[in-house]
Amino acid sequence: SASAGDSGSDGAAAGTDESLSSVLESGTLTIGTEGTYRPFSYHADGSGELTGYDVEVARAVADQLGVEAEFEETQWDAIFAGLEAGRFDTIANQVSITPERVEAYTFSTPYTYSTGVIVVPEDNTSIASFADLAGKTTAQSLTSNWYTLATESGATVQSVEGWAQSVALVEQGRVDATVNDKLTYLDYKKQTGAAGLKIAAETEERSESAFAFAPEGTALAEAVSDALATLSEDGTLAAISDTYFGADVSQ
Amino acid sequence: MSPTDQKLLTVRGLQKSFGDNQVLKSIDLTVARGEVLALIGPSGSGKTTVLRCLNGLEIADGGTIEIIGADDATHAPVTIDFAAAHGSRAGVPKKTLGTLRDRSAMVFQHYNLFPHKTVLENVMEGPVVVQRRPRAEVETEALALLERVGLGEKRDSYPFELSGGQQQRVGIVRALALRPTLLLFDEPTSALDPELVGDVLRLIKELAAEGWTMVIVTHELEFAREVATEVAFVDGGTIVEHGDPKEMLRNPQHERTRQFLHRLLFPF
Amino acid sequence: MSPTDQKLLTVRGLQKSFGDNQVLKSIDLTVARGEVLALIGPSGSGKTTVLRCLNGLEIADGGTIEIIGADDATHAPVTIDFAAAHGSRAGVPKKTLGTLRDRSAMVFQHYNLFPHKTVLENVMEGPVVVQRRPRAEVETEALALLERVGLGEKRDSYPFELSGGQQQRVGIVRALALRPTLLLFDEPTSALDPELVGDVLRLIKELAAEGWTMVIVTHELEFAREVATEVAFVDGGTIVEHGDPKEMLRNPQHERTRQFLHRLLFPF
Amino acid sequence: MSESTWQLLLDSLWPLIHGAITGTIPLALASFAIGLVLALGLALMRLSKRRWLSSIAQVYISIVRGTPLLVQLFVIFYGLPSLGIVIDPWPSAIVAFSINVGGYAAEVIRAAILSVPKGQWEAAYMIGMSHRRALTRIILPQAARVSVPPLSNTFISLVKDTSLASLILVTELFREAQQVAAFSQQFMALYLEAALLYWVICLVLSSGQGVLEKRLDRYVAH
Amino acid sequence: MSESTWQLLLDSLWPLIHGAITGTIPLALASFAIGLVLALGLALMRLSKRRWLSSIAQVYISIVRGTPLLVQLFVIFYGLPSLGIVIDPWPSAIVAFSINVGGYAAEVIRAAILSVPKGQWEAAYMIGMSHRRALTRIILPQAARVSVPPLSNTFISLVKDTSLASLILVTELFREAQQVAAFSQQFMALYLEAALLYWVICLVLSSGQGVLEKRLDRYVAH
Ligand SMILES: Nc1ncnc2c1ncn2[C@@H]1O[C@H](COP(=O)(O)OP(=O)(O)OP(=O)(O)O)[C@@H](O)[C@H]1O
Ligand SMILES: Nc1ncnc2c1ncn2[C@@H]1O[C@H](COP(=O)(O)OP(=O)(O)OP(=O)(O)O)[C@@H](O)[C@H]1O
Ligand SMILES: [Mg+2]
Ligand SMILES: [Mg+2]
Repeated sequence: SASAGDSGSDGAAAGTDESLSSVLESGTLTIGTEGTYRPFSYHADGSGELTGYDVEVARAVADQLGVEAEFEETQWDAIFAGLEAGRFDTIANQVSITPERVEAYTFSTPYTYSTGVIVVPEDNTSIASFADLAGKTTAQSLTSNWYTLATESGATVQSVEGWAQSVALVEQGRVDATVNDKLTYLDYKKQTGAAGLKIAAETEERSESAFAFAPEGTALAEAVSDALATLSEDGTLAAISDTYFGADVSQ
Repeated sequence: MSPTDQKLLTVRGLQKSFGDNQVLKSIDLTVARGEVLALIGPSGSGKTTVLRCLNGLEIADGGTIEIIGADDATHAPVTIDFAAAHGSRAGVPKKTLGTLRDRSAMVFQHYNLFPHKTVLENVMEGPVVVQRRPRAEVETEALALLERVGLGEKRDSYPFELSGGQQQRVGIVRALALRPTLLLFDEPTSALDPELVGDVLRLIKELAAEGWTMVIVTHELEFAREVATEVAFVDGGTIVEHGDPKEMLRNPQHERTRQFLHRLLFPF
Repeated sequence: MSPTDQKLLTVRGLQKSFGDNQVLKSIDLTVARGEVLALIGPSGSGKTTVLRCLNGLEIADGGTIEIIGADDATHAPVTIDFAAAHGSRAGVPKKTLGTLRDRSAMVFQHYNLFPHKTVLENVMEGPVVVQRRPRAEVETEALALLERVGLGEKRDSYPFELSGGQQQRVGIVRALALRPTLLLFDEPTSALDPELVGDVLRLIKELAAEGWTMVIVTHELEFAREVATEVAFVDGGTIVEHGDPKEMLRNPQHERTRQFLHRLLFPF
Repeated sequence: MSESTWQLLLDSLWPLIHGAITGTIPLALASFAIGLVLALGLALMRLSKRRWLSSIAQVYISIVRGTPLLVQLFVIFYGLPSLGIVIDPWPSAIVAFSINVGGYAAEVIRAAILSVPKGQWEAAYMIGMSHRRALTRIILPQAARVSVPPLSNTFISLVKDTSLASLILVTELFREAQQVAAFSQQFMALYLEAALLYWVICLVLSSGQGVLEKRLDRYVAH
Repeated sequence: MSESTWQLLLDSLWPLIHGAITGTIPLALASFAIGLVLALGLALMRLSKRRWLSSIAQVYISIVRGTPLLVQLFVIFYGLPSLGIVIDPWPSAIVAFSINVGGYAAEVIRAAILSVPKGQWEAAYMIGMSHRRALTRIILPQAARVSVPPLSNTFISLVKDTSLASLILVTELFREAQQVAAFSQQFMALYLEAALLYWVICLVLSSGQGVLEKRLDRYVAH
C-alpha cells in the first residue's frame, strides 16, 4: 500500500513519538484483544492457547518487528479505554476503519477486507436490503461499527455483549435481525450449521479492519504497516487467512 | 379429700420430658373454686412446666388435666388425656386444647406484654380479636380494670413507657380481661425491683380475696403463707409435699422440703 | 468523726449529671479500713453511679475522691478532684485514675465474666496481663481463692457452664485476685435464683469478717443489718441518712427512709 | 478534566437521570415488592416444622445466594427460550431480580422472626390466638422493625444490581451511561457520573430508612 | 441437552475448575484478607469519639456501598491510568475487591463490636485494662464470634463478585466459561456450568462457616 514507502522516512524522527522505540526497547508488543470473538480471537478448544486470525496476524507482525507478541484480553466495551489508558500498544480485534475512529486513533493499513451481512431467521421475508431495516429491531455490540451501520439504516438497536447473544436473540425471534461481519456468520455456520438462519443482505462496500493505535502512536503504526506489507508479499497473510476462512480475506 | 367433680382443676399423673430429661414424673394436684395454690420448689424442678401444661403452652406426655368452666350450667368439664395424645400437639383435639386455654390465663415472669400495642390494646386484643366480643363492651370493661389497678391514665402508653411493676399489673389485667376460670402466675414479681414488688403482690392478694381461683409459682414465702390456701413443694418432677401454708412452712414433713425452706429463709 | 487521714476512702461533694439529669447532687461518705458500708435506696437514686465513680468507670463532674493504699508505707493516698477535671476523662490524670482503679475492685450485678475465657483465665487476666505479676505465682493464688469459694474443680469451665451463684463467686474471686484496697459490690445477688443467693451472701459475710473494706449496694436488708458496719440511704442524689445498721433499720430518722424501708419490709 | 468533558457530563446528566427514573427505580421497586412477598413465604417455609417444606426453601435460597446474579439473568433471558418460554426484557429482569431478592430477604425475615422473644408467641397463645394469628398480629409487626436495616441493605444492593439489567436489553441508568460513553469514548467520566448518581440514590434511600426506623421505633423502643 | 453439549460440559469442567483454583479462589482470599484489615480499621474509626475520624470512615463506607462494584473496578483499572497510575490486572482486582470488602465488612465488625454487652467493657476497665487492651483481649474475641455469619456472607458475595474481574483481564472461572462459550457458541450451557461451580464453592464455604461457628461456640454458648 501507499504508506509503506513513507514509513522508513524521517517521520519517526519528529522526536516526541516514542511509540515504536519503546516497543523495540522492551522487546514486546502488547496487543489488546477480546479472546472471545470467533474466529478472529479466541481460545483453541475453548480453554487452550489464544488463537484466531487477528491473533496470528498480530504474532506474525511482532515477528517481523523482532519483538514478542503479548496479548491482553478484555471486553470489547473496554477495549478502547484500555488502549487509551496505555494498557496495550495496539488492538487486534477486527477494528473497522471508520471516519469517527480515524479521528480518535491511528490505524495501520488494513489486513482484513470483508462485507457486512444482515442475518435473519430463514422464514423472514420482510428484510431483503439494508433499507428494509428501517423500523426493525436488531441486536448489536455497543460501539461496534455494525451498531452504527444498523442505526444508520434506521433500525432500533438493542445492545448486547457480542455475537453469541446477538445470534441467540435472532434465533429466539426476539429481534428481527443482527448485522455483523460476514466472516463471523460463515464461521458460525461452519460450526453450528446455523439452522434456521440466513443472510438477508450484504453490504456493497467492503469494510476494512486494521490495527488501531493511540493517536500519538504514528511511528508504531507505520512500522506495523510495513510489516503487514512484507507479510502480504511473502504470502504469510494469505496462508493465515486460509487456515481460518478457507479463503484470502487480507486482500 | 373431696370428690373430683367438685374441684375446679384436677391434674392426675402429669408427665413431661424434654428429650431425655424427664422434667415432670407424675404430678397430681387439685384446686377447688376460690382456692389459691402456691407452688414452691427449687429452680429447674418443673414449676413453670406445670403451669405451661395447664395453659396448653406445653403438651404433656401423659396424665390428665380436667378443668371445669366458670359456670357449671354452661361450661361442662373438659378433660385432656395426654397419654392418648402421645405427647404430640396433633394428638390433642384442637377444640379441647382451645377450651383449656380459654379457661386459664397466665401472668408471666417477664410480663410478655406486646410492645407494639398500647396498654389498652394489650388488654383488649384477646377479648376482641380472639373471643370476638363487642369492642365497646370490652373497652369499658378493660378501662374499668385498668382504673382498678391504678393505670387508667396509662391506657395509651406503650409498655416500654411503664415501670416493671406497672407492666406486670397490665399483664394481670390482660389475663383478667379474658374472663378465665383459673389464673396462673409464674413468679410474677421475681423480675421486679424490690420496691415495686409490693404493688403487684397487693393486687394478687386482692384478687384472692375476691374469690379468684389461682395457681401461683412463687419464691415469696411470706406471701404464700398469707395468701395461699394450699402450698405444694415441687421437686424432682413430683409434688413432694403439700398442705396448709402456715402449717407446712413452719413444720415441713420431708427432709427435702426442710432443706429448701431453710436455704430460702436463712440464706447466710 | 475521726479525722480524714484515718479513713481508707473519703468522698466529698461528689456530683454527676447525665445530660440534664443530675443523678448525684452531692455525695459525702467515708469508709475506714475494715468497715463495710451498705448503700440502700430506691431504684434510680444513683447507687450504682456512686460505685462506678469509685471505680473510675464514670468520671464525676465535681467533688473529690480520696483513697489510700493497702499499705500506708508504700501506697500514698491518691486524691481526684473532679471539679478541676470538668467532668471529662481527659481532665483526670491518667495515672491518678489508674491508681483509683487499682485500689478498688468491683463485683457486678450481672457478674460480667469474660465468656470466652475459662474460670481460671477470668481470675488471672487482671493480675497477669494488667498488673504483670508472675504467672505461676498468680495461678497458685487464683487456685487457692477458687478452692476457697468451692470452685476449684471448675477452673477450666467456661462461665456459661456455671450457675448464676457460681458465676458470681468467680466474679468475687476475680475482684479479690486484683488485691484491691476496697471491694465494691453492686447488688451482687439480685440477678440470682433465690436459693443461690445464700452462697454468695455467705461468702461476702466471710470476707467482711476477714477485715476486707467494702461498699455494698444491696436490697437485702437482713444482710445489711447483720454484715454492714454502716448503712447509708441514698435518695435524690444525696445521702439522706446514715448510721448504725441495727439502729437505723429499726428506727429511721427521715420520713423518706421510713417510707422506703416500709415498702421493702412489708410489701403487701 | 477538560472543559469539553464537563460539558459532556452536563449534557449526559439528563439521559442518565431519565434512565434512573424510567429504568433503575421502577425496576428496583417492582422487584423489591414482589421479592418481599416471595421472601416472606420462603421464610415461613424455612421455619416450618415440615421438613420437606423447609428443605425446598433452603435449596432455593442456597441456589439464589450461591450463584452470580449475572448468570441468573442470562438463564432467564437467554436460557428459558430453549424450553419454549420467551419473556421480554422487562419482565425477565423483574423475575430475575425478584427471585434474587426473595432468596436474600428470606434469610433476613427468618432471622427477624426468630429474634422476636419466645415470650411473645406464648403470650399470644395464652390469650387464645392460633399460630397464624399470632404470627400476623404479634410476631410479624415486631419482626418488621428488626428487619428494616437489613432489608434496606438488600434494597440498596438491588438498586446497584439493576445495572446488570443492561445486559438483557433493559435501558436504565448504567445502560445510558454506556451508550454515551461508547459514542464519546469518555468511559471514565461517564462511569464516574453514573456512580455518583447511584450514590445519590442510595443516600436518599438510606435517609428514607432512617425515617422509617424512627416511625417504627415509636412502638418498640426500650 | 444434546450429547455433544454434555461432552462440551465435561471437557470444559477442568478449565473452569482451573480458573476457580488459579483465579477465583486466590483472588477472593487475598481480597478478603486485606479487606478485613481495612474493615477493622474503618470500624474502629467509625466508633471513635473523634468526629472527623468517624466522618471519614462513614463517607468511605457510604461511597463503597453506594456505587456498583463494576464501576469501582473500571475506575481503578481504566481510570487511574489517566492520573498516571497504571496497575496490573491482578493488583487492580485485589485493590478494588479489598476496598469493597472493607466497606461492607466495616459495618459488620462495627455492629459486632457494639453487640458485645457494655458490661464486658466495664469488667475489662475494672481489672485495670486500657481501652486498647480491653478491645483486643476482651471485646474483639467476642465480636469475632458474632461476626462470623455476616462476614461469611460477605465472603460468599465476594466469591461471586470476582466474576467481574473478567472485565479487567483477570482469568478466573467466569472468564474461562466465556472463552469456552465463545469458542463453542454454547454460552447458555457454559454459564449454567459456571453457576454450578460457583454454587459448589459457596456450599463448601458455608459448611466451613458451620465448622468455624461450632469451634467458636465452644467459648461463648449460653
Ligand atoms: N423447652 C424446653 N426444652 C428443653 N428443656 C426444657 C424446656 N423447658 C424447660 N426445660 C427444662 O425443664 C426443667 C424444668 O424447667 P422449669 O422452667 O419448669 O423449672 P422451674 O421449676 O420453673 O425453674 P425456675 O424456678 O428456674 O423457673 C429444666 O431443667 C429446664 O432446663
Ligand atoms: N450512662 C447513663 N446515661 C444516662 N443516664 C444514666 C446513665 N447511667 C445511669 N443513668 C441514670 O442515672 C440514674 C441513676 O442510675 P443508677 O444506675 O445509679 O441508679 P441505681 O440507684 O443504681 O438504681 P437501681 O437500684 O435500679 O440499680 C437513673 O435515672 C439512670 O437512668
Ligand atoms: Mg420457672
Ligand atoms: Mg444500680
